[in-house]
Amino acid sequence: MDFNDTPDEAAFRSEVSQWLMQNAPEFTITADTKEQEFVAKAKAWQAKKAEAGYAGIRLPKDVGGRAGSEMESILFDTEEGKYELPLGPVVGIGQSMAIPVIRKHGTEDQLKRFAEPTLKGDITWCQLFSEPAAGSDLAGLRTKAVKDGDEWVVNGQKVWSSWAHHADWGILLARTDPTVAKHKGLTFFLIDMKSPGIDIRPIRQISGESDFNETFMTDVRIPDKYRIGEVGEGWACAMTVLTSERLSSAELKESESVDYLIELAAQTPGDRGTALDNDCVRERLAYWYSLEQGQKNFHLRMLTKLSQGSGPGAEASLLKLVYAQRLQQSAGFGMEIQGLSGLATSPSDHAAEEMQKTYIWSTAMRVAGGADEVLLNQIAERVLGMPGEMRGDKNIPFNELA
Amino acid sequence: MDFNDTPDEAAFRSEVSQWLMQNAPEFTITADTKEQEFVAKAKAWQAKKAEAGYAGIRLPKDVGGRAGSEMESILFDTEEGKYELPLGPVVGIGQSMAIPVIRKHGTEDQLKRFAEPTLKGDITWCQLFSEPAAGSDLAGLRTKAVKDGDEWVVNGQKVWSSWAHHADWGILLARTDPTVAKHKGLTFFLIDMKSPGIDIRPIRQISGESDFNETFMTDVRIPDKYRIGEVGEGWACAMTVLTSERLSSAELKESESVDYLIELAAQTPGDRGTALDNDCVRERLAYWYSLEQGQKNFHLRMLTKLSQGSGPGAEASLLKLVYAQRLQQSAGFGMEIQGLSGLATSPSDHAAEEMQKTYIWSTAMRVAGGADEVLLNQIAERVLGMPGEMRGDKNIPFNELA
Amino acid sequence: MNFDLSDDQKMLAEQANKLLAEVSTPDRLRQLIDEKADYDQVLWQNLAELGFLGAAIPEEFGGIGMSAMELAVVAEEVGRYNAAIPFVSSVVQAAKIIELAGTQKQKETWLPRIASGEIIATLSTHEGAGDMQSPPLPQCRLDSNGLSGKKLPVADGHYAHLAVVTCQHQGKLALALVDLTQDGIQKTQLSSFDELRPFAQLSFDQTPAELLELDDCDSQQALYKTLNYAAAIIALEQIGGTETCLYMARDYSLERQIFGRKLGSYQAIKHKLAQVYVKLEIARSNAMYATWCLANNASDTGEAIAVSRLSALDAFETAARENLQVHGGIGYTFEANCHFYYRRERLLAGLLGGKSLWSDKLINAVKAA
Amino acid sequence: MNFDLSDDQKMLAEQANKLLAEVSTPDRLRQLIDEKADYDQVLWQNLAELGFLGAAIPEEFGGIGMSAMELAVVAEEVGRYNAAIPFVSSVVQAAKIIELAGTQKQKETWLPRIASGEIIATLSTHEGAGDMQSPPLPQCRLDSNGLSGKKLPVADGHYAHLAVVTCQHQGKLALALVDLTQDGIQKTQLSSFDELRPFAQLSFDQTPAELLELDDCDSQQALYKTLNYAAAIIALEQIGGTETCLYMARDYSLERQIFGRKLGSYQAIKHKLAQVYVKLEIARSNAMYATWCLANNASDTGEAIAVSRLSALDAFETAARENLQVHGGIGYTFEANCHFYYRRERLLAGLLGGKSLWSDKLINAVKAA
Repeated sequence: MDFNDTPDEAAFRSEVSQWLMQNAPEFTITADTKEQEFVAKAKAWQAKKAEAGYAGIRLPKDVGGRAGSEMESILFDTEEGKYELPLGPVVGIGQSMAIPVIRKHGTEDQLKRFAEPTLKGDITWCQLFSEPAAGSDLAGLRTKAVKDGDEWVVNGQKVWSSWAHHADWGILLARTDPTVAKHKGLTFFLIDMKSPGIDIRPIRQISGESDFNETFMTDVRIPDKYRIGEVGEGWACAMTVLTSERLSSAELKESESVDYLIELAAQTPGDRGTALDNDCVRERLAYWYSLEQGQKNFHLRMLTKLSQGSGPGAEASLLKLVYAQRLQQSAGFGMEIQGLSGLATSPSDHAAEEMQKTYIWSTAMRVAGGADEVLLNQIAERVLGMPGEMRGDKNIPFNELA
Repeated sequence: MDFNDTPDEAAFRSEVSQWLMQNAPEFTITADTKEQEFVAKAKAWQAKKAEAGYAGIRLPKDVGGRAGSEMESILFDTEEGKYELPLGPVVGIGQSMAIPVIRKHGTEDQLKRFAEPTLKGDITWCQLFSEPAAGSDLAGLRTKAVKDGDEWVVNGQKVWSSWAHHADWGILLARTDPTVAKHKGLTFFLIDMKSPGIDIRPIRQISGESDFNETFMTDVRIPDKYRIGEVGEGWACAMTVLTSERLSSAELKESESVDYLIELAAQTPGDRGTALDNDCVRERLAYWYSLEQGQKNFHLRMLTKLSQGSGPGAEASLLKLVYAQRLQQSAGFGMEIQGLSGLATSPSDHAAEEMQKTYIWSTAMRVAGGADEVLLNQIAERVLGMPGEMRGDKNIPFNELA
Repeated sequence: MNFDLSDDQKMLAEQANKLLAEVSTPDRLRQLIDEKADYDQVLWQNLAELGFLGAAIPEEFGGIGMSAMELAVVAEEVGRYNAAIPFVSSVVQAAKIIELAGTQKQKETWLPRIASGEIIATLSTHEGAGDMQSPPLPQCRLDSNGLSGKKLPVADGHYAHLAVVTCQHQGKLALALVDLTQDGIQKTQLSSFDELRPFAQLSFDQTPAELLELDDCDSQQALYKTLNYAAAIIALEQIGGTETCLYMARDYSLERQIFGRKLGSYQAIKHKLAQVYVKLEIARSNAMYATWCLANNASDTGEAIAVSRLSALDAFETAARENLQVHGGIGYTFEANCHFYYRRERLLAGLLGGKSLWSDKLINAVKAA
Repeated sequence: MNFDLSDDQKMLAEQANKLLAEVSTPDRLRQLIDEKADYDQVLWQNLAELGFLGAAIPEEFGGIGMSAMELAVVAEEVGRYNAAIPFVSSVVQAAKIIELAGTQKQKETWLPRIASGEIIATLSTHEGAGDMQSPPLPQCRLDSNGLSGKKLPVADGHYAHLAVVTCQHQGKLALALVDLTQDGIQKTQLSSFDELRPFAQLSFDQTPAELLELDDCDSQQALYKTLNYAAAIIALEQIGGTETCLYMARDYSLERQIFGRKLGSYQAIKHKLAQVYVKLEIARSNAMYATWCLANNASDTGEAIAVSRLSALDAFETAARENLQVHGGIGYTFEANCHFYYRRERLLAGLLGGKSLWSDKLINAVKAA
């Protein structure tokens, strides 16, 4: 066990750190950066990284990658995280979902077509998986794709596609055979988001924002060459996407950290001086701090495993579980210690507003990418080897389900 | 809503209170009272109450009761609770389980035979329900009773029969037909605990005590006249017993109360003076105090319902649920605030020892009379109307179950 | 002993329920948010007409003169439908403190107009961040030149007609009665987490105001009693909200299919909601007892109210959060109804101080008993 | 970066595991309780022979000179099998404080004998009830007449050969080294909640004792460092216990049938154990980091240890309780194995102070950083 860099790691870190110091500042963003500017900067930053060979560190060179090690990729992310850069879904979905699934299940032609422009930020992606009646139970989705000559005709409705209105392409999971059991009748496609028949409507969220969308598809045609994997192999492709998503959710916004809350408590008046002088405030913050550190340290353990060549298993589920629950509790508490001022804020009270936003956002986090309850099931079943839930849909053709 | 007594209630309370003042003191016990003395006093106190007409307040006069109201019974219990009297299972099982089940499911002869001597403390009872492989799943019990002429021959093993070694009679649930579904093949009996073939062995508990027993029955013969209800009606009889048990578990030992813990914290040194000056200690104790008060107030609501003639429903499950969980948490915490002295005690440190006993005892409370998880299921299903668990044993004959 | 509402109280609940169910629908709430309305004037008018606003105001001052228990019954329905009205500000807090600390003339002047809904009043005690058992003496000051200083957040402050404001006067805590309709008061609306309950910052500068004082009235005591009274009433509002969340989640879980089964057939969901039910019934039992104590001046009223508030805080917090969780993604949309309660829960928790503060009050009360 | 044990450390764990699994069986633990044994002498002897007792004692003082990480590896196995040995007293606490605060001569005299198991030593800091961050100056006093006063509870105090005792000396906190084999010390065994870890009260009356002091040693600092060191090591003992509880409950739930299904197929049980697993892995990650910090003198060692202790406390508390719960009635019998851990968990929580105390330490460390 050694948390210090090896000489090689130290050299790479220093190289990256210098490059970032020279290049990152002009791309940084603030809380006030508007959406259009964010997207433009995100693409430009991606292009910059690609140019310098940092865009796809683990990808092979022939698709524009660096053919570097897992540890190099980790080091780069760590150093990059020190700047407020326009990361996130705009370019992230392409890198962390689209390319991995194309690499694993697609053809070499498909990889050539999409990998490099994605790494350069020329193509951005959105994810078209969830549907109104298929969230945790993703395989229950109803969007259908019917073969018509060399094309597929897609009809259906997707939901929660973040940034779909800015995306060039989408990764789509659709049902191609309703006569077999629900997991077996799915196929995976790449879909051009500018295709006729696609209608993207923003969802009004409880946060007041609308960065998620509903995507309606009416007779949208997809050439068969954009099918990924075999017909009926869609579920396996989706699993590849979800697995590579799992480890990437450990990045925290600064205002989501317990440090931020400790600072806030230290500045809020309380009976003993400041709120942080209250023993109970201390005890709660300390507990959440220990969870946050645990999450970070567990993440490092997973990265060590990754760098040793073994992929993240179901145990990685605990990262989001711990994070999302803690976030809701600590943000709710952060509002509480400020009293009524935590709820009715002056325009200048940035901290109170951040706490409120986090408290709302945490509800999405407890559901997105596996609800708390789904993650606990995964841990119980796949890590502890306990029995699966009794199901009402096992081995029943999709079109015969109630 | 009125928490004050009506004139009638006040008159009855005053009568009871005077009678208790004159009679109760000579029967009171202390923590040092030995088992034999406890049993003797319990019986004598029961006789005293019976003599004065307070033993079976709600029971009709012809079986030795008072034919009083539910509210009178409640008032008596409240006043009686102000003295440290030898109550509990020794005489309690007879009053709160045996008589109700005989009254509801038995014959008039059976009631005459047992009600009065039970009320007078001449007959004491134990409960023979649970088995090693049938706890929460009581209907899975294996003790069998086979008809032989006018008698039943019983073979099997019961467990957790408290005070069985002092009991004259037992209430027994046994399987009389293994060829039907498990709830349907059970019959209810009264069993003379002095019968040949009964072997009572104390269970060594984690508390170091042995007040529970295993009861082995080998070819024990029970005359058919001691069968309660019809053959196959045993499950309904057992439900009668368990329902009348449910409301009676709300009595707290003084050392189990949060008041006791508040007192203890106020006497334990702490960084700010005493442990009670720590905000977090205050917040936890206040929370548990609010649960304890809620439990008391909910109990009063149930009693109001009872006195209005509607029996306690599944919602009464919450009483024990709240109590047992709180007890484990608060006792564990009570040990913690004392530091190491809460764990290694001088003979004189009564409070620390009580805390330890409670911490052990709470584990039994979280399981006995419906485990936490079973109670939550009951509330979800019977109060909230949510679906039952999927079962592997529904409508399958007992002898065909895996 | 009888731990049950009277028939009259049950009838009152039914009436209030009927009105609120009809007027304060989720779509109405969405409309009010979109219109950035200060409050639901239609509902307020209806409540006034049926006499609900003056339920607990003495008859001699234009009210119906019922007890805290009846007001609590109405509060539960307000909570159940997440009504967008200045109920707590005007008829709970302001009316109570004027009743407790006002002179006969002040009461005669203002209480009838509060009871009739003609004016909306509010009580303002905050001067910025913090959740304290013993806040320092207010910076706001009343002297011969009038009232000067800043109060924030003030519930309904930018449109209310009247405010009772905590301030210092001759070096001691005092209560000032200010007509908010006069010129010269600077009102800035704040950004409110509960989109249906607005707050403002009020700045006074030598604003004419009068002291609220009966001859022998101790402002500290009147304030303490008013906040306790409000806590008891608000507990029922919290309980109403809790019950809505519980059954909203239950109903959704019985509709939604997942992996070929009802969502509500999963034990995780069953136990989650059973636990909310337990918290709800504990809170309800404690709240009923506390309001009875309040209405009957019982000796353990202070303790009972603290107990009631702690369990109501606990119940509504869990219910509001887990209701959203049970709804999954759909709960995150403005079209679903979970968010109203998710926001209101925090508001009612922040309004009178959180767990820490009330735990302190409770332990002090138990120790003093 | 490499967040994994080295091959050597893994081998060490395997060796310790093998020995403890063989010797410290549940039946052996029951036997020790019935015999009211002070500790498991056979196991202690075996551990000594394999060099485990001196694992972290410097080579020049008869140990193997490995780091805190290796001692933690052994501690995890001690916790896993709930071993009945004075491991924490002698080789963690006493050895460490002598190493930190003793003179060369004191170290030469005592450390080799602790490392070899020849003597058992203990550290005594308590004088009655309370769980304090800043306890008052001890009543126990060392002056030219010797050591006088009472210490309780003292782990293993009635049979240990040597104690390091906190006391006051010239009005300041000091550490006294006392040979417990001498006459005139009154030893009373206390009633211990953990039946496998005994405690005593020791009364000194002008008992000959020597100060533990390097020239420039600050007793407060040495004590602080020793308790932090012990917290880091004990975290692994707690983690070992947690893991045993988790898998004991899991295995039982897969055996036990209830309502025609495996107990472990119920979601309530699955989620309960999944939550224990989460707490276990959080605690393990934090503990590994903390021991690494300790072994490498990292600047955030204090913070990392507080974090580690808080999550180990949380994990073991939940695991010990819910293991009993999953076992139902059978868990309440002496024949089952749940109770060993249910008792040990409380002991390890009480030994170095609970959540409140370590939360305080953590927040102070974070603020200072």
